[in-house]
Amino acid sequence: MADNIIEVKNLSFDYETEEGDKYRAIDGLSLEVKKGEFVVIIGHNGSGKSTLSKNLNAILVPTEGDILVNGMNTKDEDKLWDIRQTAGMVFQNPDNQIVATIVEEDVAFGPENLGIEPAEIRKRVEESLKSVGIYEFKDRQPHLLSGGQKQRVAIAGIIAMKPNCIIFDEATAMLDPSGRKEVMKTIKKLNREDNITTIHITHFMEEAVDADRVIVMEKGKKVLEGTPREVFKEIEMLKNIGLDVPYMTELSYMLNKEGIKIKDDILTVDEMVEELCQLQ
Amino acid sequence: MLKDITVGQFYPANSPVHRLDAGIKLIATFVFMVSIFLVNRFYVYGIVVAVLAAIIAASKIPGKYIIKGIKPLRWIILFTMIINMFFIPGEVLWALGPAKITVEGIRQAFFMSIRLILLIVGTSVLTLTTSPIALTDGIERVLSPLKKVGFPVHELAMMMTIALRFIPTLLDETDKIMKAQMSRGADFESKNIMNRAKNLVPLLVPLFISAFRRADELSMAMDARCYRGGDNRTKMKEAVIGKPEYTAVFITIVYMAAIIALRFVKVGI
Amino acid sequence: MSNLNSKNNNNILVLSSLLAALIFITTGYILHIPMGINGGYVHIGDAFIYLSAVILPTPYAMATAAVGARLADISTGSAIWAIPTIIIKPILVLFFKKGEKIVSKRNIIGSIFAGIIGTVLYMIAEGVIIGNFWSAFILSTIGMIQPIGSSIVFIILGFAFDKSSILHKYIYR
Amino acid sequence: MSITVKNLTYIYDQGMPFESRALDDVSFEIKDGDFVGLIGHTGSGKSTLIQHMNGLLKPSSGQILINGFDITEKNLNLTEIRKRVGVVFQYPEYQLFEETIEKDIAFGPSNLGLDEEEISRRVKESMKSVGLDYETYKDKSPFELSGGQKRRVAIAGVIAMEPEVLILDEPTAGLDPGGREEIFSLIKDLHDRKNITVILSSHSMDDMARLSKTLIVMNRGKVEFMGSPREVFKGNTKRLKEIGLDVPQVLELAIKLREKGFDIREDIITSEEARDEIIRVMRGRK
Ligand SMILES: Nc1ncnc2c1ncn2[C@@H]1O[C@H](COP(=O)(O)OP(=O)(O)OP(=O)(O)O)[C@@H](O)[C@H]1O
Ligand SMILES: Nc1ncnc2c1ncn2[C@@H]1O[C@H](COP(=O)(O)OP(=O)(O)OP(=O)(O)O)[C@@H](O)[C@H]1O
Ligand SMILES: [Mg+2]
Ligand SMILES: [Mg+2]
Repeated sequence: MADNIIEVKNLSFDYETEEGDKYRAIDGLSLEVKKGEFVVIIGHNGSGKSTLSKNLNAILVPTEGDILVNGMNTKDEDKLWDIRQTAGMVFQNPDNQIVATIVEEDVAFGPENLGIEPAEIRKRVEESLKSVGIYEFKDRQPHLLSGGQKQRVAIAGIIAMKPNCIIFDEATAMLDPSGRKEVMKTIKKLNREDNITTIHITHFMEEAVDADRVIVMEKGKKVLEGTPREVFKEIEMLKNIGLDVPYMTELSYMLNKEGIKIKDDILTVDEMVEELCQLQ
Repeated sequence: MLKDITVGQFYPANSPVHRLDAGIKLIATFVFMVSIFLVNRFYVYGIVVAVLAAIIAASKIPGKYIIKGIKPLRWIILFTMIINMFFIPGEVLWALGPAKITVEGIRQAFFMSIRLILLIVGTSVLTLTTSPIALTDGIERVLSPLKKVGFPVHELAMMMTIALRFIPTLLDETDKIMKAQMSRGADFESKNIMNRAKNLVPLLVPLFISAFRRADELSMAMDARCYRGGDNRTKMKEAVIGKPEYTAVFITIVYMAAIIALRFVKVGI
Repeated sequence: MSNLNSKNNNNILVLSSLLAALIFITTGYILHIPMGINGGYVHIGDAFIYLSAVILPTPYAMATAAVGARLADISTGSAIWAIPTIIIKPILVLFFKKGEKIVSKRNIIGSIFAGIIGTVLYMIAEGVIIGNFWSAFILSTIGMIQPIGSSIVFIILGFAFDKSSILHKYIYR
Repeated sequence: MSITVKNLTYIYDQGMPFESRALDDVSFEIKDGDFVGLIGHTGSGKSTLIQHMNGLLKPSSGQILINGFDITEKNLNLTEIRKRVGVVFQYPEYQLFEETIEKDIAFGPSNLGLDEEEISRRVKESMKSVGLDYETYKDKSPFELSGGQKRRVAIAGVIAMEPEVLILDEPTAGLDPGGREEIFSLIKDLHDRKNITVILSSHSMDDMARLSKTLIVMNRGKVEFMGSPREVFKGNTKRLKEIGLDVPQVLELAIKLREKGFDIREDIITSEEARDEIIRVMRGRK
């Protein structure tokens, strides 16, 4: 299946707790991600999202099952660096993933680790900084940037490694609304224009609206999967597992309950307006 | 504000001394420090001062920054002068009971004070003209021959970089935790020393936990970016050793040769 | 959740760096405890060096001590001490031993020895730099307040560590 | 507890070339028992304002009176302020440090110099307030808990000081939707039950519109709007967007529907209101 960049086959993952017990954080999960796809994963705190993403990047290795990244098995130690280069990761706290004291040097960190020629690194650094829109900050010190800017530095650092796929593990969670918008815009642009496969983990349902596919996790299992419309329709189930739906989906649900017959898979304000206009 | 603490004493300016490769500067400073210990006559200091003054002039650093560098040690300098004056035996100039000031004592007091001041100024020129980041690169390059004997030069440089990167972050964190605990009534300004030491716990335990958590996350981010130590690693910014560096090396060698030669000249005081 | 105990070198390297940053901060800037005598103060940076000694593998702790203290020296206008510092501070690490508890008789005595030996070594360095050993001796005697304060802070923090399960988990063994 | 802020100005690094005026002649009054939402873009001065309210920062000029008691006065005993005003900072779980939950919550009250019995009463009471069973949790390490539970312990640590004003700086940052809802409802419950004056800062317009009785909108160190959420949002959509804020989505919907000729109220701020209005309009038409 050449058009799947990621294949998760029956993955289980156990953490060892301090008492020496095993804690199953992922339980028999299977998943495929196509090249160029934009997948959003939602699930409440502790449902196993981060554990899954660390498995995709070979930071953790499956207890059971297999993961293939571009055909490479994450258990294959020889392929470790290829896998990490193919599937990049951006984490939640922008402060804890920037290594160097100057923006451009941080972006260069990944390519330097790959042993790329200095001239080529320079080229990639400039391209990546431009691509996330922070080229003008290249000589700044990271700690003087805003959260959204720092997070874009982190993204540039990953892009400079030319990955085919990027996993964002709650990369917007610690940002204020404007920072979140900046970062979401960047993520979508990378997906649409540069054709980078995107897996975005988030607690903000609004960020899932534009996804190709939404996956809902609960207790280490995949409990729901489909387009945003298909998934958010399941409002009661989502609420039951401590999740939410976009405001407009909720409103359409409430209206339906009161006997106003409108579509129950509305996601945005504009759709709602259109739907109500038609009904009129 | 804690945030404003700057690491190092870098004075940014565009001067040939600033631009000079940090590794060369580091070695030159070391040579300079050794040279000062070789001086055994007053007039030789004249040469040292002249060289140092020329470098400072070329570096465009305002004089007050140089003087600021001496200030923290002024009491030590003064104290040592007094001890020298009174405790060196020799021809007595002035005596009050057991306390005697001797000619040799005065000579020694001035000689040592000049030496100390020159040492301070010499090292200040390095830290004023070289940013901590450049200094880190310089140290890595100067030490790199030690890699052959298995000394972890790259790891050490990486540690310095990460430490520099996290100093502002941890200061910020300290500030936040301190404020949060003060809101819960903690008193970090207590007059009682024991109390004050105990109050460190509500501040430092969270700070440590935070440092540990950050270390976990950062090292994972580094794993994800394929960091695997110094082997096969390239650098975007390679050191350029050009004409200014060769000139600096030449000057250093000539200077050192002169100082060594003058040590064995038997004229002057 | 630490992956320290699994063979991850990056993690130890990063943790060493962060502890070096903390040594820098506490040596140079924060939490100085003022002491009546001559208006001076005690910094608790050495206590952090001692803690690094019991948290990190010894070679890393030595590097941490050197890096943290050196950065503090070049930032607080004591750059001339940088060379003695990178030699002396790592030696202090060798007086501590990793064990079940941080605050053990062994480490309390270790901290006292570290204080004394550190003072003596700095005294020698000072003697060489300022060119008068008498002066260095007198200055260092007054400076004995410093290691005493560091030992006390080390013991207080060590107790807190010993009681805290989360901190304990990160100690490298 | 009523709060009066008079001409409050605060300048960071005053006199330095890079000084910044974080609060600029801010004046407002908060009535006893109010539930205030504090909103504003990043850097608008929310945190600076909050730190003034419990004496962590001293104003460059101006005054803050809490029930007529001037907390900006010089030489004031800080515990006096801390007894009145409790602050829960962002990510408060990062300030936990004790071995057990009970000890951590007791830290604040014991700094107030209360006796054992009173401390223990307060610990029990505040654990109940945040929905943690005393017997189950008291001897646990706070670090064994989930993110949302840790945050509740941290909040309990402040509540245990029994402040008359409770200030929370973005208390739901980083939590999942369920966790957010839990924290909001416990704050609301506390407010209702004990009639504590609450000031809450948040970036979510929808939550603020739903929860608060009074909104204060900050912009560049000044108060831009103050009033009930309805007053603040109605007709100010454009200005709010200009200063980098959103409006609740349902309000945006109402505005767009009006543009399309719907006769819908334009001061809708909650989903329930939106539902009722839409039903009214749709039924009316039929
Ligand atoms: N290192 C570890 N050791 C033991 N258990 C762990 C470890 N890391 C995570 N867990 C547990 O595994 C489960 C899944 O954790 P994970 O971090 O994957 O969740 P998540 O969905 O990413 O949650 P969040 O939304 O909070 O980020 C949780 O119950 C967590 O407590
Ligand atoms: N310690 C400080 N030193 C100097 N300036 C500061 C400091 N803290 C804040 N400022 C400045 O004061 C202004 C107000 O900051 P404040 O933190 O109060 O904003 P905020 O509204 O809480 O923002 P956020 O939503 O990001 O928390 C900003 O311009 C900020 O840069
Ligand atoms: Mg997670
Ligand atoms: Mg704030």
